[in-house]
Amino acid sequence: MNDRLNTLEERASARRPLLMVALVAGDPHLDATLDYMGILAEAGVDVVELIVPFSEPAYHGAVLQRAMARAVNEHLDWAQIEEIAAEFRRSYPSVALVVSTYLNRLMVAPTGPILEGLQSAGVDALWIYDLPMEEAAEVDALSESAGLPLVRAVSATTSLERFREIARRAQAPIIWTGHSGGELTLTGQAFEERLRTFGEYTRRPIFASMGVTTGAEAQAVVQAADGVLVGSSVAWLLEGRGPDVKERLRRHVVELRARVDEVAGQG
Amino acid sequence: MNDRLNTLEERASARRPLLMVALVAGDPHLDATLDYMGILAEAGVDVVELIVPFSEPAYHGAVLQRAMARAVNEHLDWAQIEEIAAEFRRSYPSVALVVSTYLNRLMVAPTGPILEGLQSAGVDALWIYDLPMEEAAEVDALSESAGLPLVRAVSATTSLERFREIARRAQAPIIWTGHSGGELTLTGQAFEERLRTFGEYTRRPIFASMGVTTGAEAQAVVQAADGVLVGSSVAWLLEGRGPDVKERLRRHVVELRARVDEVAGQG
Amino acid sequence: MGSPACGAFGEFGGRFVAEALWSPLAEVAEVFEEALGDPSFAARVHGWAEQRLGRPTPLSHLGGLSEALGGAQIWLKREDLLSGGSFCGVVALTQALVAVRLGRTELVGETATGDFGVALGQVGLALGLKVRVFMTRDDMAAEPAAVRRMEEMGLALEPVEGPARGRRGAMAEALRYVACGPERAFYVTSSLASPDPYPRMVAFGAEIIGNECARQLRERGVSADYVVAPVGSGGFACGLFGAFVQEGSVPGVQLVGVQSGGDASPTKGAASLVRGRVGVHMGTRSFVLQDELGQVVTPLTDAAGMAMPVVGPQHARWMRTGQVQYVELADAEAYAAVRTLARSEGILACLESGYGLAYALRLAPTLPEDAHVVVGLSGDGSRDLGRLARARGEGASS
Amino acid sequence: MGSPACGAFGEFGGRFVAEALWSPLAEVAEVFEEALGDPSFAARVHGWAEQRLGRPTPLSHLGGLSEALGGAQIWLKREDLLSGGSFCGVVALTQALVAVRLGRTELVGETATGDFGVALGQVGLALGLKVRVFMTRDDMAAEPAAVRRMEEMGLALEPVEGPARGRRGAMAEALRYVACGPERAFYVTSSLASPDPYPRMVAFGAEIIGNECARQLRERGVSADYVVAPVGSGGFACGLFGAFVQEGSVPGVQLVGVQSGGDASPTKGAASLVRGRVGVHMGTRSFVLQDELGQVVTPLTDAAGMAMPVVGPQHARWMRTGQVQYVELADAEAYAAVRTLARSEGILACLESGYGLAYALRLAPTLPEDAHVVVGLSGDGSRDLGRLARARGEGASS
Ligand SMILES: Cc1ncc(COP(=O)(O)O)c(C=O)c1O
Ligand SMILES: Cc1ncc(COP(=O)(O)O)c(C=O)c1O
Repeated sequence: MNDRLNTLEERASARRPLLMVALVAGDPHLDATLDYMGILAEAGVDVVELIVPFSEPAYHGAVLQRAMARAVNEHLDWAQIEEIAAEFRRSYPSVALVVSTYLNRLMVAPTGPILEGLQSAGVDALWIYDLPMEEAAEVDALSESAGLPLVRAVSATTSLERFREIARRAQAPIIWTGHSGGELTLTGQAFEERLRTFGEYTRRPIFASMGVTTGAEAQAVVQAADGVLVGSSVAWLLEGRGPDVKERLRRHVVELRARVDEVAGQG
Repeated sequence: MNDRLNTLEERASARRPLLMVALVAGDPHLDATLDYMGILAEAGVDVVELIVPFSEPAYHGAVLQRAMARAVNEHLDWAQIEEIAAEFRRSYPSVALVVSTYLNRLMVAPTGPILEGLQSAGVDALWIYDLPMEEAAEVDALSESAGLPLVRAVSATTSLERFREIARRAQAPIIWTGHSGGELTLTGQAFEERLRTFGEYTRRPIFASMGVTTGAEAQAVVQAADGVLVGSSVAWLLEGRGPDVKERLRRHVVELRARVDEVAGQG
Repeated sequence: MGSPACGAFGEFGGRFVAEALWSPLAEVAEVFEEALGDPSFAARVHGWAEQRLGRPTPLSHLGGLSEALGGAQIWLKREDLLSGGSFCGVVALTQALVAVRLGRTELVGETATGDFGVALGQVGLALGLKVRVFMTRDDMAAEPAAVRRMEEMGLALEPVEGPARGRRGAMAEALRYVACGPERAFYVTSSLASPDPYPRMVAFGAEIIGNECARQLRERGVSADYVVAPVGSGGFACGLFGAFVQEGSVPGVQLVGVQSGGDASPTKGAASLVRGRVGVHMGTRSFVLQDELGQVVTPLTDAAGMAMPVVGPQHARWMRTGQVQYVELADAEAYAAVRTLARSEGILACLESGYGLAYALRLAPTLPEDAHVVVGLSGDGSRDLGRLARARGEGASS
Repeated sequence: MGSPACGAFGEFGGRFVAEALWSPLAEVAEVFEEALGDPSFAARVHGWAEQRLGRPTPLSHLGGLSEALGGAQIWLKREDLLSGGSFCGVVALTQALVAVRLGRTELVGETATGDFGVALGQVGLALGLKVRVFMTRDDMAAEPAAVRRMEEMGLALEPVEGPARGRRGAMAEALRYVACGPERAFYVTSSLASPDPYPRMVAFGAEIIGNECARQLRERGVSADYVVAPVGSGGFACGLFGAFVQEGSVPGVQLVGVQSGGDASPTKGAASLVRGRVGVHMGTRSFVLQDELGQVVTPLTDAAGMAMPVVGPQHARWMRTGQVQYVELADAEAYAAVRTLARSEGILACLESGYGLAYALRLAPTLPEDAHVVVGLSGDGSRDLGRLARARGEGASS
C-alpha cells in the first residue's frame, strides 16, 4: 500500500472525515479536466476520482451519463489518461488519485500494461464498476503485479459475510454505493447501522456515495462513513459552465470540505 | 296468360323486336315515377319494368344501386305500388307491366295477398331477382293462385338442361341476365348462339339485359334476342335530372324504339 | 314463406341468389358434399390447419379471475392467440381446399376488417392459387395495415365504390365477379349468413374450433356447464357450439350466443336474433334486422365483427329449437369486460369477444365453484385499442 | 482477460454487474438451478406454455417455394403465428415462474418494441404478479399500439429519459430499480446478452422452440441439413439451435446464425460476431461492436430486433468452437426475402427473420431436392409493413 492510501487509513482511524470528489475525464475536454482536478486538490479533497468515460454507463445516473456522453466525444485513450494522471501527480504529490471505469475499456489492449502505466503515472487505485469480486480473479492478479490496488464496492445488498470477504481482499478504500444512480437504497438509521457494522470488519476507509449535493448532506454522510464520495453534483455544476464555472467549483468543494470537517473527531 | 303477355309472344313470333324499359319506383318520388312510366308508354315500349327498391340491391350495378338508395328514402309500401300500377293501367291498358324486387320485400306480410293485390292492379308479371327456380316452389303456388306469373331469369351459367326446366315453368317473359351489374358475361357470337339455342326450347319471349345504353347497342341485342331490357342507362339519365329530364327520357326511349324496330322481320 | 329447398336448416338457410350464381354454387355444393365423404379431404384440412395455421389454440383456465369473481371456473378458448383471427384461417382453408378440388385457380372473397383478406392470401398463395379480394374504399381507409399486408402478398385488391355498405357491398361485387368467370374463380366467404353451400362450408371449417375445445375439456377432466360465444353473423359461435349442440353428445351444457345491443337503445344494435324478423338477405333465409317495409337496417355497434344485419341460418334454427339461448348486451358492458380481462389476466381480447365475456362475468358469480363456463375468444384486441381508450375517456365503463 | 467465473460458456458469459446487483442475481441463479432440478418446474413451464401461450407453433413445409427455387426443401418454424412474438412469451414465462418460486411479487423488465413488455403483462398478471416495464420515451413514441396495450393491462409503465439508447438505457433503469428493492422486485429480460443467470434462463425458455422443432422434424421423418436463424442478441437463435447443437444428438446438421450487415458498409451493421471484438457489455463477456477505444458502437440496421451491439455468450462460444457458422447479410437482402416469402407463400415474416430467410433463399438452390433447410421465423411482420413499403419505394430490392 502506498503512502497516500496509508495516509487515508490513518486519517480515518483518527476520525478525520474524508472527502472524495469525482470528475469525468474529458468533460468537456482534457485540459479543463486537469484544471478542475487542480481546483479539487487546492480546495482540500483527500481523493480525486477520475472517471474514464464509457459509452454505456449503466450504473450511473442521468447527470453522469450526460457527462460521459460529452466526454466520449473526446476519444481519450489510456496514454492520455496516464498523461493527465502524471501531470496531476507532479503538481499534487499528496492527493490520492483513483481512476474508475467500466471493464470493457480495459479490454481493448492487454490489461496488465494498462494497469502498470496507470500505476507509474501516480494513480493510487483503480475502480472497475462492473467487476464484482467473483469475476475479478484475473484482474486481481494483474492489479497485484502492477501494484495498483482495486477499489471495492459494497452496497445495501451486500451481506455481512460477503462484506468480510470483500474487506479481506481490499487493498484500497472501499466504496459504499448507496444510491443506484438515483434513489437511495438505504436511508437514515439503517444506513448508519450497516456502515457501523461493516466498519468493524475493515481498516480500509469506507467512502459512501449517496447522491450528495450539499455540504449538509455530506456532513450527514460522514456521521456514519469514513468519507463521502461526491460525483454527480459536480458534474451537474460543470454542465452549466459559464465564465465563472471554476470559481463555483472551488466554492462548492470548499463548502463540502468545511462541512465535512465539522464532524472531525466525533462519533 | 293474359292478353298483354299473349301479345308479346305473338309479336316475338312475328319477329317484331320487343323493348322493355325499367324504372325504379320512387326515384326520386312516386309521382315522378308515374310520369316517367307514361313517357315510356307513349314512346312505345312494350313492357315497363317497375323496380320496387330494396336497401340491399346485391344483383344490380352501381347506377341502379344509387337509384334504389334514393328511392328507399321514399318508404314505399305495397299499397302505394298497387296504386301506381292501377293508375298506369287505367291510362295505358295495353302496355305490359312487370314489377320486380328482391324476395325480402315480399316477406313483410303474407305473400299471397301482396301478389293478389298486384294482379288486381293490372300488373302482368313479377320478377324476384333472388329467387331461383329451386327455391320458388311456394312462390310458384302463390303466383299461380293469384294469377300473377313469375318472370324467370336465365344467364350464361344456365345449362341447356336447366333452361328447359325453367322454360317449362315459365308463364311470362324470360330474361337473359347477360351482364351482372357491370361486365357482360358473354359477348358477340357466343351470346347469339346461346340465345338461338335457348329460343328453340320456348315460346316465351326472351328479353336480354346487356347493359345497353344506346340505340345501336339495343339493335345489336335484338339481332339475337326477342327483346331488349334497358335499365341503368335510364336511371343514369334520370339521376342527372334538370328541367328537361322528361324530354330527354322521351327522346332516349324513342331512339331505342326506332333502332330496335329496324330489325323487325329479320333473322 | 316456408322452408328453403337447398342447404336447409329447418326452415332456414337456402340458396337465394340470382340465376347467374345458381349453377356455380350448385357445383360447389356438389363438390363439397363429395369432399365430406372423402376421408383424405378431412385429413388435408386438419393437416394444413395444424402445420400451416398453428392449430390447435389453447384452452386457458382463468384461476385468478374465477377466484376473484367467487363462483364458477372460467375457461377461455383462445382464438386471440393466433394472429389475424384463426377463425378466418380455418374458414378460408376449408373453402380453398374445395376450390382446389374443383380445379379452380382463383379465390375471390370480400373482407371488411382485412382479416379475412389476409387469411385468403395465407391459404390461397400456399396452395398456389391466385387471390382477389374485394373491400370497400371506406374499409380500406379504416384498415391501412391490413391493406398493406395484402399488398405485400401481391393479392389483387379490388376497391369497391358506391354507397358504403361494409362487407355487404363488397360481397355483392365479389359474387358478381365470380358469376363472370365461374370456371376459374371460386367465391370464398367468412360469413355464415350466405347462400348454400357456404353456411355449411363455413361451419365445417369453424367446427374445428369447437371440436378442439370439447377434446381439451375432456383432457382436463372438465365438463362444461355453459359455453358462451359472441354472435355477429355467427360463424365463430357456430363452430364453437357445433361440438356441443348435438343432442346427447354433451348432455347438460347450456349454449349462449351473445349479440351486440349497441348503445342499448332498442331500435339500434346488432341483435338480429333478438330484434330481427325472418327474411332473406345475403342469400339465406334467417333472422334479419329490418324495418316494417323489409328494408335492411344497418346495425350500430362499436364492434366491427358484430355489425351484421343477418345471422347464419344455423343460429336461426337453434333459436327456434331452443338448443341455444341468444341474448344481447350493450357495447359499454363489452368494453368493461375486455378491460377486466386485460387487467386481471393480461389477455387483450377483441371487443367482439367482450360480449361473451361480459355475459360470463355476470354469470360466474351466480354459479357454484365446481361449475365451468367456457367463453370463446374470437380474436385479439389490437385493432380495438383506440376504441377502448376512447371508451375509457368517455367514462363509458370504467 | 480470460473466462468468467459465473455462468460461463467457455470463456464467455459471466455476471459483470455492479456490486448492488450481485447478490440479487446470485439468489436468482441459485433458485433457477434448484428449479432445473425439480421436474415439477419444467412441467409447470410446459403446461403454461401450452395452455396459456398457445405452443407448440407449427413447422411448415414450403412446397411451392422449394419447387420454385429448384433445390432443397424449405421448412419454417413458425413463431410468426403467435401474436406478439412467442419467443418473448416463453422467455417471460420461464423467468416469471422463477420469480414466483423466489416469492417475488413484482416483475420488472425493459422493452424496446413493446413486445416483451406485453409478454411480461401476459404472464405476470396471469400469475398474480405486479408488472413494471421500463421503456425509453423514443421507443414509446415509436410504438403507440404496444404502449396502449400495456396501459389496458394496467402495467406500471416507466418512461426512461436521458440519451436515447433503446433497450440498453431501459435495461439500466430496470436493473437500478431492482437493486433498490430486491426483496420484492424480480428482473426479467428478453436479452440473451445479459448477466448470469439470465443467458441461461432465456435459453431455457427459448429452447422450447428448438425442442419442438426437432420433435416435429422427427414426426415428419425429416432430418435437417441446415437450421438457420437470425441473430441479434441471439435469444431466438439460441433456443432454436439448442436442440441441434449437442454433438452427436443430431449429427450432420449445419447451424447458421445470420446477422444484419445494415446497409452493407463495413463499419456499420449489427454483425457483432462477424465484426465485433471480445468485450464486456450488458453484464456479459461476449462479442461487442466497439471502436478501438472500447466504446460501444450503435449498430445501424432497419430491423429493430437486430440492432444489438452485443450478442449472447452462447453464440460467442459456438462461434469459437465452430459449432455454428455466423454470417452477415445486408438489410436490402432481408427485405427482398420477406417479400419473396409473402408473395410465394402468403406468410409475412418480420424483417428480422428476413436475414435467415435470405440466407436460405441463397442456399436452397445449391442443394439437392432431398436436402432440408429449416428457417426460424421469429415473428410476424405487421410492425415492418411501413418499412417494407418504403424500401420498395426506394427500389432497394424489388
Ligand atoms: C399450465 C397452467 N397451469 C395453471 C393454470 C391456471 O391454473 P389455476 O387454475 O390453478 O390458476 C393455467 C392457466 O392457463 C395454465 O396454463
Ligand atoms: C398439411 C400440409 N400439407 C402439405 C403442405 C405442403 O405440402 P407440399 O410439401 O406437398 O407442398 C403443408 C405445408 O405447410 C401442409 O401444412
